[in-house]
Amino acid sequence: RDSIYIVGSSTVFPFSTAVAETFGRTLGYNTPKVESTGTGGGMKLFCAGVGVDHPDITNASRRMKASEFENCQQAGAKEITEVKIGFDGIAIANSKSAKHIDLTLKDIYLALAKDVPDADGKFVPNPNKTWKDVNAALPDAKIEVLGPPPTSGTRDAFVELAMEGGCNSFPELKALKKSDEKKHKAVCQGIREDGAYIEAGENDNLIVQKLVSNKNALGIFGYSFLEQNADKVQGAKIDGIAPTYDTISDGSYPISRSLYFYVKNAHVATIPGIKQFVTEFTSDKAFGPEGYLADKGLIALPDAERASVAKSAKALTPMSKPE
Amino acid sequence: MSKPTLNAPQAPVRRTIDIVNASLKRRHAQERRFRRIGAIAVALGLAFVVLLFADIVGKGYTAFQQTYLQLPIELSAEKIDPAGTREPETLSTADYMAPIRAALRQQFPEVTERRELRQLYSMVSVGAPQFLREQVMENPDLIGTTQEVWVLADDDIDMLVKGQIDRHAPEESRRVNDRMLGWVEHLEEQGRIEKRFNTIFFTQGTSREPELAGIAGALMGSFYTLLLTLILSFPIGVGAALYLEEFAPKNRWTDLIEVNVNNLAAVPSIVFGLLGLAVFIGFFGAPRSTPLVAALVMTLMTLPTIIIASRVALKSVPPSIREAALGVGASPLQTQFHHVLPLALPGMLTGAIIGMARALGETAPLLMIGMIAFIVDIPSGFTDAATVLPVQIFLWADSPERGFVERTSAAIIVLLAFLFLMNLVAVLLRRRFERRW
Amino acid sequence: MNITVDEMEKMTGAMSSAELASERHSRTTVGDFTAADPRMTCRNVDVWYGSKQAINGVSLDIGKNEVVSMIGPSGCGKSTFLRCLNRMNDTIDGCRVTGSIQLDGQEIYDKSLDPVPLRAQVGMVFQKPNPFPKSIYENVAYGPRIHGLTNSKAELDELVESSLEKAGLWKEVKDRLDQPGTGLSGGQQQRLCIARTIAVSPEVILMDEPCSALDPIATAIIEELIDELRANYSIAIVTHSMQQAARVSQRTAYFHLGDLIEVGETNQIFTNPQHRLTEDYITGRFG
Amino acid sequence: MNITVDEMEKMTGAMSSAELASERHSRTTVGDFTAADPRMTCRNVDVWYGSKQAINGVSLDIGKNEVVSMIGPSGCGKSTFLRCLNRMNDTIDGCRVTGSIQLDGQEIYDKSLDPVPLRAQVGMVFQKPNPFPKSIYENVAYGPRIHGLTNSKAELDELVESSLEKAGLWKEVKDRLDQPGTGLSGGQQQRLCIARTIAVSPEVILMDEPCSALDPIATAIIEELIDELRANYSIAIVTHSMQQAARVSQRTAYFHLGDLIEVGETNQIFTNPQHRLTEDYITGRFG
Amino acid sequence: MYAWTLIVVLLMVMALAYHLGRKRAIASAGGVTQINTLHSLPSYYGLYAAIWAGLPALLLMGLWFGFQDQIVTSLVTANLPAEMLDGQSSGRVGLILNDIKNLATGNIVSATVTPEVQAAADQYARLARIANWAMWLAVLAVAVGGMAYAWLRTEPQMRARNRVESIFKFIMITFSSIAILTTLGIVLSVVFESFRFFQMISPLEFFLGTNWSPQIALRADQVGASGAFGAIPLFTGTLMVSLIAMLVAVPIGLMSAIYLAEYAPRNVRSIAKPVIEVLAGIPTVVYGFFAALTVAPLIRDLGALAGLNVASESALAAGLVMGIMIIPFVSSLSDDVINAVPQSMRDGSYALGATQSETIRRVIIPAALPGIVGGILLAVSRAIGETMIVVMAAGLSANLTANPLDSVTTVTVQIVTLLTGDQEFDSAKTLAAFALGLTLFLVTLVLNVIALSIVRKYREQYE
Ligand SMILES: Nc1ncnc2c1ncn2[C@@H]1O[C@H](COP(=O)(O)OP(=O)(O)OP(=O)(O)O)[C@@H](O)[C@H]1O
Ligand SMILES: Nc1ncnc2c1ncn2[C@@H]1O[C@H](COP(=O)(O)OP(=O)(O)OP(=O)(O)O)[C@@H](O)[C@H]1O
Ligand SMILES: [Mg+2]
Ligand SMILES: [Mg+2]
Ligand SMILES: O=P([O-])([O-])[O-]
Repeated sequence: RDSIYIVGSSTVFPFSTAVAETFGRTLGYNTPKVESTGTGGGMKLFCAGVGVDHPDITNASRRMKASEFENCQQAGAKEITEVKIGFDGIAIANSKSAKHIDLTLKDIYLALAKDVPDADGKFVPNPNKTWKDVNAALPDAKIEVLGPPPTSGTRDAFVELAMEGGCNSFPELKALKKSDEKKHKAVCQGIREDGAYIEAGENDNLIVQKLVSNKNALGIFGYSFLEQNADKVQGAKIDGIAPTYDTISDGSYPISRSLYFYVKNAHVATIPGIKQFVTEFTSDKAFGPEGYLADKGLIALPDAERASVAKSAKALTPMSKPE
Repeated sequence: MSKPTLNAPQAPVRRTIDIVNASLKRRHAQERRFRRIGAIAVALGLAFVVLLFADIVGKGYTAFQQTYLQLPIELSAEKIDPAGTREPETLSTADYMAPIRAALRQQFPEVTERRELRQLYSMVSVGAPQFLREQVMENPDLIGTTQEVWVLADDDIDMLVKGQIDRHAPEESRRVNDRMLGWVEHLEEQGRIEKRFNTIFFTQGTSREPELAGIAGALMGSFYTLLLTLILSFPIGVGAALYLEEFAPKNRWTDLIEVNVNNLAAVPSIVFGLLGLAVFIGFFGAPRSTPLVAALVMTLMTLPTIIIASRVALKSVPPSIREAALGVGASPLQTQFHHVLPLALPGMLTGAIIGMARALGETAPLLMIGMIAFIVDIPSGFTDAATVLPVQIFLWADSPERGFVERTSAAIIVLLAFLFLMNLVAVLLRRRFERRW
Repeated sequence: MNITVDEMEKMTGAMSSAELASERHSRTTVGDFTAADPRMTCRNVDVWYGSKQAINGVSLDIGKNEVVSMIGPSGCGKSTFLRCLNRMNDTIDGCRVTGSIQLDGQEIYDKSLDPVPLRAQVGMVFQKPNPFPKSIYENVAYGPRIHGLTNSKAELDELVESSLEKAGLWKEVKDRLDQPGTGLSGGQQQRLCIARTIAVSPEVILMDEPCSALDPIATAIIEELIDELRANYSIAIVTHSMQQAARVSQRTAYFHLGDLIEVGETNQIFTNPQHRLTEDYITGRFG
Repeated sequence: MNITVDEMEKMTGAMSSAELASERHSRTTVGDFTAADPRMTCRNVDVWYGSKQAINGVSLDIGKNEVVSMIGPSGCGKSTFLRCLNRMNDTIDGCRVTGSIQLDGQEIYDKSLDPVPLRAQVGMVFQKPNPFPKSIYENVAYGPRIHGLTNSKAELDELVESSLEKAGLWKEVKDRLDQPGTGLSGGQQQRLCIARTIAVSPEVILMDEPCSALDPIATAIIEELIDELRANYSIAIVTHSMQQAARVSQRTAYFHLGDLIEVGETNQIFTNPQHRLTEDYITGRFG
Repeated sequence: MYAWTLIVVLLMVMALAYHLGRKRAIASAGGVTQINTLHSLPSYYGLYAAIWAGLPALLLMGLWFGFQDQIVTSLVTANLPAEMLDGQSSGRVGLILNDIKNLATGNIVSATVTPEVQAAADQYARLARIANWAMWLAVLAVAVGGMAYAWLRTEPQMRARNRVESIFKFIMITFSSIAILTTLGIVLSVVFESFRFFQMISPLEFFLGTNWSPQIALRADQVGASGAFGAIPLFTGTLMVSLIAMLVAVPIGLMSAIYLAEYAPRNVRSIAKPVIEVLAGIPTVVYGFFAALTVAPLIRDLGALAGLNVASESALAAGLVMGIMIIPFVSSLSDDVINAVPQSMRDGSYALGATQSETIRRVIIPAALPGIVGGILLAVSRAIGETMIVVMAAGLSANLTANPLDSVTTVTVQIVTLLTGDQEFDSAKTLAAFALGLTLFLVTLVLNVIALSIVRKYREQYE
């Protein structure tokens, strides 16, 4: 094998492929083969072993889990370099021809949670039918949210950030986290299954287009799609913050997550170009705020963090076991 | 002769013809209705094709053109070939982006601020230097001159020029801001912007840049996959059908096989992907993401279709033909190959057409065997990593860039053209063999 | 009763094309082709298969309550002519019919004429038995059903039984009416097709060698049937058995290579043929 | 020559099942079913279609250089029996054959026997003409081709011509050898099938009503052919024409409802039948 | 590249063998005029020789390709200095060898080239070259040997046709068994996982439960859905979507088949048929977009006009579009069989005074029924197995409903979603996909058995 083999997250796929292409075009190496397998699938392939048949790099839209790290260790992939490449914002948007809508995390939680606390704090199946039921300030429209299915990393992130965030706006629920973490998760992260939340497949373009033809619906998808389709859909402000490059980058926009890739150090010496690929990826002209990945919708890390990431990536510093 | 009345039936109370005539109006109405329903059905079928086509072509035809910017580019000898050796090595490693950028700056001297300059540079594609390099390498005499060169525009500019981005939309909901719009309009006034036939689309592999993305890799991938699928599945399918229908003893065991084959047709395609992953890649160690494995999976998937269609076709050949051949001492195999197969061939080809069409359009099982991958290089064999048209379409359809929307449709057009070509061959064959007896 | 090779040579020699050409002048029909009370009248009927002419200007009537038999060497156009009479030739690609064929004074090749009632009126038994791939019962019940000839299941059962009975098949098949008609022996299939045709009581019946696969007993039953049907209907029958023609028909037409050579009273044709070709044919048989 | 309805009633009545049962004791074959110099010997052949028995324990020989004719009412099992002789019944679903059938002492239903050379040796003309949907030429040339009987195109042409000639079809089709065999008239198709069969020179020929669609002249030609073939080969012919049986065959077998009732010298059978059923059948015809 | 030339050479050897075998047969018979003393036609002797020349050689070549690299690699490995391999896992060794191979074939290499590696690469290149030559020699030797064998065995009594035909028959049997093997493979690959699934989730819940929400947490820190595994809504969803699809496809498909085969002029038929067949080949993504963006909103708007409450994802939209997709399965196959019904059947019916439509409905369709049912079965199968359209147009939520205007999901959609995301083979979630697969397999099996017996019952064999 004479080319790098990359697997993993479909969210990172557009960025990884952009680097792969530039890498192939400018550095004279063969263009890496990038497979979109989803974060979990990628981890599984990546941690299956060392050797020509196994991938060199896996992309992830979340950190590697301790269990996955263990798997890697057992399969002989002892040294793994973790590279954080930037942020991905998750936008909640509706059609441009509909009224602009501003939400709080609490609204989101109340609109989409499976069970919500009623007036006396008891959990009842979510009774809210319209946005007005959720919050009197919101329009009297049916709750209809198109979002990714549970298999997608976007969904994981949405649940963790938006739903749990909204959940924690209830003090008693926030307290629950300390006392009974499991229960807290269950009540905060469960998404209703009664049709108000529509699992629309993993194609974000489809969600965008469905929004165009359905004015009532809201959609949940990655920031890059919002940016590309700014003439068709508008992002809702969350807690008063609009999803823009700057707000996501500085962390004020609440629903954003980090993206990573992982390198199998054992392959670096024997598969041509891995080091150069990592260098290319972590160069400012790629993942910097002015870099070509920014054009593709990646939101760059803050300068300082970027520099340190680039440094340890170049050195291929192995990660320690994640907690 | 005996007396005619002896056993004569009671003469019908009414003549048949009266009864017939009485019902004729109703029956003719029925006939007309039936016929009209048939015509409507065909028309509907055709209308669906036309509708889908119009939809796809309407969205995709613009992708066959690509926007270029004309820039006076100074190919200074010092920059490109300082030693003046004209060695290909030097020429190919030279920086061609610089002269393009210089030309842009020269067009818009007022732009100096760094951020603005970046925007200005972003008007040409990152792939533009590559084409300039090719031109120079082909004709090294250009070095040292200033040439009016058509360089590839960035996808945003392309979208703008093609009207996919609304120039009158408010700036914040437009990917091209007012400043860039001004530059574009300036260039347009000078006649320096032109849409040309998009050769890149047909000659290049995929890319993350819409303007550089081509279908050639996926097309070749599909070609290899389908070629191998056809080579494998048609003979195997026909052979199996022949055996099951004509040779195998008719017993529970063959009934089981028949049910089994029918049932395989209902197995979701992704399960074939699972099987391929486990057997071909896992067990036999065939290389992942290759037309070879894809073709093997597709073969398993299309076999039931071909077997069923072929059996149906064999069944409809009248037994007297077989008897006639056997009667002059032809062996069963000769009977089949000389007489039955030619008569059944149209039906078998139908099976092949439908099976191949499905194999050409299928994505799900390929997800399992690693074909949903970013592969730039155009495959040149069955064991090169490749992707195929529907997967390419699937990937492009999921890309955020606006430029991929039309390219997705264009790729579908190419796929359909491929399909038509395939059908055409089969249809010509089918027509040769079709007859009534 | 045997004929020698020499005799045969002579016979076939008589038909060699050179000689035929010289006889061309005499190939206009001999005898009176009209019937006193015609149901069907054909005038100058030509039939082409593609560019090949299979029938040359044949004129012939089929009278009320009469049986007309058509005889002639194999390939002379008997079936072709018969198929013209209920427009069955419509279904053959490239088959063209010109001239006038009338049923009760109505031109049947008229554009406006509906072949459906025509064929209900002019029934046909084909040369090759072609039972439907259905049960025996359904084969016979098919016609009455589509025309709505019966009003109840019982009536239909009765009609099926009587039709099979008339065709001499009832005894053989009454226990297996629900079995496929295609699983019958050749002669049984032929009788099934006859039963199927008479079940709709057509007024003109065209029979193309209805007894070719039948043994003498079954043949006798069919001939009896024909005789009986004649009381009400008109029948045209193609046969290779001159005895049969003599037994069942009132008039006989002799065809030769697409021409209607001679037509007349059956007795007269067989005892005193006018045309040399007719005579050759008949004596070839009887000689 | 006509039979009355009454007589017919009697005849068919004679076959009614009750009476048949009482006659069962007499249904063992009358006459000598062996041949002096047999090519094919059948012993106790039973044939079932599914659960229905179509042939009951028939024993019959076909001798060298002889023509055996098989007669009997429609549906009595003649075709079924004939088809056993070259294992054509193998192609019918649910058809079972037991007993012994030998060709030159070799059991043809032996598991190890290859039916292909058997069928090349024992040719068959089917009851319903079944030309291939190919050209006339190809229809005849097919057999010689697969058996490699000729060495050159010229030889093959010659063989095709002579086969068609012998079947009396050459004159009619020589100008259109390249046209489909399915576009011929019924009788022409039948002769084409005969030509196709004799083109491979089988040593035993089974003919199922080969002349049923033929006019007397064509029939004479085929009978002549049969006579000629007899010099070298053995022939079994099914026919409904007793005259034909009398003309062409040396021995005759009379079948009735699956039983071989009587077999013997043709002369003797037709002049002095031993069994009442045979007599009924023959006199029914001649009476 | 070399493999192709070798195959071409092999084909030429086979052609030669054919020619020689044929000639030899003729000669052994004593010349062209004597070939009727041969058991079979000379061309069968030729074929026999060609098979002997080609088949073993091809087999050998296949084996060689399978093992050459392994053997050469192990030779090279054996020669590598021990310290390079000490304590290395096999994967690691593979990587080192990969580097050596890259060097040997002139590809880019990863790191600095040590002398040992260089030496190994040289050795690899040399061995590969030798092996390549050896393969040529061996394959051609076997080919010629096979040819010689056939040549020696050629004699007039040899039953060449039977031998060739047995080989063909054997090949055909092999082909037929592929279907069985595939089934076996599928069953084997789902049955164990299903078994484990049913150990976790009671079959009772699975088969009778009406609540489907399988996305339970895979990881400790994840929160999934409620984790209900009642498969009934999936099967009803599958049923509904397939039913709607069949309601579209069968009438349109069958009627257009009838029209094209019986009414339309020949040239209309020859154009319309392949054009309609294109419907089967349009990628499902396209249909998915069409269903989700054109049909579904249309239905919703129409429903709104009629005062109905229509979900924006509806079974109806998915079913309708799926129906369009499978039209050709019904129409083309039916068209072929209808066309194959002998003309004499039509003649028989017309002669009784039946109209064309009566003939079609009462004679031709019944006669063509086995084929039509075959086509319909294929179409049903395709409908059951389709995923993309449903994912895009009908959503993923498992509603137990009989209302086609509601959103539903299907078995295959769930299988795909469960298998393409994060998987964990000891979680009921992933295993559920296998249980679904197995159940679907069995259900369709039963349906097929029923269909087969129905077809048997109504089968009408012409002639
Ligand atoms: N394929 C079949 N399946 C079931 N029964 C059959 C089949 N073929 C023939 N039979 C039955 O077997 C019996 C003998 O048929 P066979 O064809 O041998 O008669 P046959 O003597 O040739 O009559 P014919 O003179 O009418 O041709 C008949 O009762 C017939 O109905
Ligand atoms: N479908 C056809 N296409 C072309 N030629 C045909 C077709 N049918 C018949 N012919 C030719 O037309 C001529 C007359 O055929 P027809 O079937 O009318 O003869 P026939 O008198 O019925 O003969 P037979 O007694 O053998 O049935 C023959 O030469 C025949 O070859
Ligand atoms: Mg005729
Ligand atoms: Mg018979
Ligand atoms: O592919 P994911 O980023 O959704 O895991």
